Amino acid sequence: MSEKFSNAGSADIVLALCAAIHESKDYLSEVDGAIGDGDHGVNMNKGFTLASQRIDASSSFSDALEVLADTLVDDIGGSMGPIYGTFFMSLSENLSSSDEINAKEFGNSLADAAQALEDLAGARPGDKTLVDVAVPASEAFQAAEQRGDGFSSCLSAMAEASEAGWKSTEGMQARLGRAARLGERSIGHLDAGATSCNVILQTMAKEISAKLQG
Amino acid sequence: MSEKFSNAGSADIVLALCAAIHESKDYLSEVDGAIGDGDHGVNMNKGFTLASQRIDASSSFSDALEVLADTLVDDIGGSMGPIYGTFFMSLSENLSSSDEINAKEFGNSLADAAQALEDLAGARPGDKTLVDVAVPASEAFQAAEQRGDGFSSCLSAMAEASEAGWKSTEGMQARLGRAARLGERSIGHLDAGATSCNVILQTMAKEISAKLQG
Amino acid sequence: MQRVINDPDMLVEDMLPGFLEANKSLVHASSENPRTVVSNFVGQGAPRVGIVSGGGSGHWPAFIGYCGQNMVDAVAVGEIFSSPTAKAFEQCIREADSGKGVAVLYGNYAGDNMNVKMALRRVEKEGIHVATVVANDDVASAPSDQRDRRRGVAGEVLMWKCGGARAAMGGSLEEVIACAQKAIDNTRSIGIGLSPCTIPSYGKPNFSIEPGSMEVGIGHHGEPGIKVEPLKDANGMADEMVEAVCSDLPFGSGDDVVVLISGLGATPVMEQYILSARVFSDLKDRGISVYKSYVGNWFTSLEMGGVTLTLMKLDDELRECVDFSVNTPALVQL
Amino acid sequence: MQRVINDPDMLVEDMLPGFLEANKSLVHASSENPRTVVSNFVGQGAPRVGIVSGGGSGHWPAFIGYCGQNMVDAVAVGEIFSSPTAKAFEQCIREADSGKGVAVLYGNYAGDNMNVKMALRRVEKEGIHVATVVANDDVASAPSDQRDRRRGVAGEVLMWKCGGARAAMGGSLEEVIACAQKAIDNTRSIGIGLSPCTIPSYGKPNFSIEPGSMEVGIGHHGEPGIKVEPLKDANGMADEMVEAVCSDLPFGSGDDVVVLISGLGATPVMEQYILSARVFSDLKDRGISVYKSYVGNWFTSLEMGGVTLTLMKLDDELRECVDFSVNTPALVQL
Ligand SMILES: Nc1ncnc2c1ncn2[C@@H]1O[C@H](COP(=O)(O)OP(=O)(O)O)[C@@H](O)[C@H]1O
Ligand SMILES: Nc1ncnc2c1ncn2[C@@H]1O[C@H](COP(=O)(O)OP(=O)(O)O)[C@@H](O)[C@H]1O
Ligand SMILES: [Mg+2]
Ligand SMILES: [Mg+2]
Ligand SMILES: [Mg+2]
Ligand SMILES: [Mg+2]
Repeated sequence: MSEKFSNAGSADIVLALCAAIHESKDYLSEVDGAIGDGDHGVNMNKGFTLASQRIDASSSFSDALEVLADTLVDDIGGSMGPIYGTFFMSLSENLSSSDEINAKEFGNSLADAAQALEDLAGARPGDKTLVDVAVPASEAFQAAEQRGDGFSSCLSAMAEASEAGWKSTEGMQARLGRAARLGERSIGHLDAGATSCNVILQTMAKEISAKLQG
Repeated sequence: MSEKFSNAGSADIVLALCAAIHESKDYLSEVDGAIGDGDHGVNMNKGFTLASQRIDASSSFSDALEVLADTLVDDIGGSMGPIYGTFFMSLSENLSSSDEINAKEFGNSLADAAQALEDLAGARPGDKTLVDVAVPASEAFQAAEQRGDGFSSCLSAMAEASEAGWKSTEGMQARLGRAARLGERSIGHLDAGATSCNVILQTMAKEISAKLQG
Repeated sequence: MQRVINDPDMLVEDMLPGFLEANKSLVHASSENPRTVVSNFVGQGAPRVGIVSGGGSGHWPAFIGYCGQNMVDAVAVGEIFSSPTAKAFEQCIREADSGKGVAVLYGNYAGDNMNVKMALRRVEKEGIHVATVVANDDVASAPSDQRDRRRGVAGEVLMWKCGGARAAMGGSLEEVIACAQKAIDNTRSIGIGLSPCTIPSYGKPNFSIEPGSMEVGIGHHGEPGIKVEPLKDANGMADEMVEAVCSDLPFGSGDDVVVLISGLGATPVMEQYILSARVFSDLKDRGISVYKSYVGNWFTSLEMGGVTLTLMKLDDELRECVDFSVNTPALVQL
Repeated sequence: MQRVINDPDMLVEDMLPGFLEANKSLVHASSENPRTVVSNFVGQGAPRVGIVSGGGSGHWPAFIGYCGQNMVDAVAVGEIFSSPTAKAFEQCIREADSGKGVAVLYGNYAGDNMNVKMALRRVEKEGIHVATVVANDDVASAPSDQRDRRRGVAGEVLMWKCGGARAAMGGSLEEVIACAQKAIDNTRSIGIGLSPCTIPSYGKPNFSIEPGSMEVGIGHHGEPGIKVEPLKDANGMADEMVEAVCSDLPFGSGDDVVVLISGLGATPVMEQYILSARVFSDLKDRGISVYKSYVGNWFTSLEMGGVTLTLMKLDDELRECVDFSVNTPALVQL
């Protein structure tokens, strides 16, 4: 079990994110349909599929993240373009100088990315958005890392917190985005952005773990 | 059994036509709906109801017919306004100089009215329109009159021919009006205008017969 | 269909006051007949030939939306899908007349034919000079050797545009009539229906189109078309419409045309632009150049789903007329 | 719903060529970004402040229909109901700039806010002067003490009209921004939804309205309103909308207003005029005079059923701006 993975050649992690979004397309739209406008799957899939076509499979993790971020910002629009674009851009920028990525670096980068996302979107935990996944997941990773857990356990902690954050949105009343207009009627439904964010973080955890396993 | 009825004071015949159209409103629209645009009952009812409000119940048959004709031409429009307006106007003009109306006068007036209608509409028997009721009904009346039948039997002959003419439209292919566009698909449905024309002529026969009896 | 109405039998009565108030700088109702809408520009400037039209309601912006400067001077307003009264047409003719005669430019429907005929009979007794042009641009409504049986559809807009312009240029009644007649003779249209409409007073659709199918050649009251086919995509519809229109009158390579694409009511304008894109490329492939185009809801049928395509072949006179400025509630052109 | 489309995921790609060809005398696409539509009038005459807007597609004629002379100079085009990219906004700003700065006038939606913010960050590095006004005229989207949370709806049309006019009159960036801000501050809107719409790529309605009921305060992507009520007649709807709008900002006796009534897509214009008739009489009863009105499909939501009412209170500057001539695909005013 390794405690780091090589940045170079790890574009496949990002390609796996793209594939996971592609597979969740209909489910994401369905979740968005309950209290939003039903296009979250379409929006996400368009961006991630386009990015997957542009990503050089032999490139580095951080370069692939940059291509994904640029594609989202430049070609997708919506809310998800700037939000996920900023998130992945921040991750990419933080990791681009590393040849090998360890838990500490990854955790710091993740925390920065979650912060950039919060700043741009003006969303806070509890608003019933993808922030309710990204923030607790990044915090759980860092907490595990700080108590000395290995990279792989940190990833498990992240994945668990991501899942819990995702599920927690069901009980929340939306305060931002289209669903906010529903007021109390938004309670009892999962949030779409939280759903896609969880798909992304679960896939990320699985893929990096696999790399650490060798 | 009288062989004539008084023109003066016979506005009630025309009011009965108005009432009969009012009662058939939904049925007329339904018939029109099958191969037309479903508004025949509405069109007819609007005109006849308006006329009934304008007709002085104590006025003469020919004056009441004139009010009906003017209302149809001036306030209804569509195809039915000018067609029935011309029909009733012709009847009214022919009868206005008579104090007492006998079978010969009525028959001649009816024939003129049917002719005026044909001329304006450019419709011939067999086109699947109200001409398929008005023309045979008027012919049957005149034939009966010419073979010496009494007024009342002439009216019965007219009513019978009207009914037969109406039913005959079911087997026809429309050559005029909206239904013409259906071609063969118009076969198997009654014509709306023929239906209202039959309602009018049946009512006319019944009301005049009652006057002759009374 | 959930509607914004009061009494389903009073749509026209309830709609006119809103229309008149919103467009009071352009039009007013005749003081003699509330169903006669008159352009405020009548009587301004030199006397000119009056342009009259009219028809059933439910086709917004036809007919009242085209009443105004340099287009139609007076419009007779009928019930939903039903010809206006002879009396309304009569009053239109009187209002539009400024001594140079009146051109009545209307569509080929039995009711309109009869009511216009009765109106003409009466106003001619008053000494007003009147002549008519009857639009018959719908290629689907009768074979090409029976053009007098064809219905008038969205091509009427171009007939009014050209007739109105020719009158504004100072043309005589004969010239205006000749120009409007040429406009409609050079014009062909076809519609495709995708879903029916309901006359509110009747309350149910008066025809049906099976989901998954489309009716080619539908009339704008739902008159059945020439064939029912499996639903095509926008490109397939465009190809079929262009072929139907171009093969009727030989619009051919080197011709200049005006393209008018209209929704029938329920079809969003965005979709009409999807259709337009292919129509433009089909015409280009045929060597036909598009001089000007109008895409939008120019002649509708309540909330019917579908689209119509109209082409008008231009010569110098018609080109000048098409370019002429107009100011009406529905069409403003600089 | 039966549609005139090719690929449901490619509506915007398929629609733009038709739109651009049909309106080529007024607009073109930026050579740098196909999702940036630019007025042909940019760069003509003296340099002036550029006006930029943009938003999701599906709202025809918003947003591209208002691109042209004296209104919006460049429009960023998003996917259906989805904000355009930051890149498209950026390019709009570059295209619209003629050295006097650019006013970005858009609606208050999370995506638009973020994409405009990212675009600003980038173009400001290039030395372009940019300022924004964020429309928030929908009274139903948040209480009046939280106006910054309110959505922009059909009132945006009046914001563009006024901002564009002020720029055409030669106003500085500060003056244009102040005028557009005043326009939207003086404007209140509300919508009533009668039936849902379907994003074709999703394929089913993303909300539902029970037949027999109506949703008061609906947003133009179907965002839920403030209450669901039994369906009222047109007069009842008008009374409720006038009350909601007038009680939010004290439009009061003696005020001059512009009225803008729009259908949401599926509601025929005839029905909008039925509503208008009562709106006009309600305003009269309140002593409010209607200086000008626009009734039609000015800001739609695909094929959603329903209507919106917008009032803008006028002062001398706004009156002059409203009267200013414009020439765009959707709105031509002499
Ligand atoms: N202001 C915001 N900040 C963060 N996330 C947001 C915000 N607004 C919306 N979201 C997220 O976006 C998701 C919806 O995304 P999507 O459906 O793709 O875009 P849209 O709402 O424009 O249709 C919501 O479920 C929510 O998680
Ligand atoms: N040219 C015509 N001549 C005589 N009758 C006609 C003609 N066209 C239509 N009709 C009659 O009109 C009837 C339909 O009338 P109505 O529904 O009131 O008018 P519309 O067809 O305008 O909706 C038809 O059933 C037919 O009998
Ligand atoms: Mg969504
Ligand atoms: Mg009918
Ligand atoms: Mg009818
Ligand atoms: Mg969306």
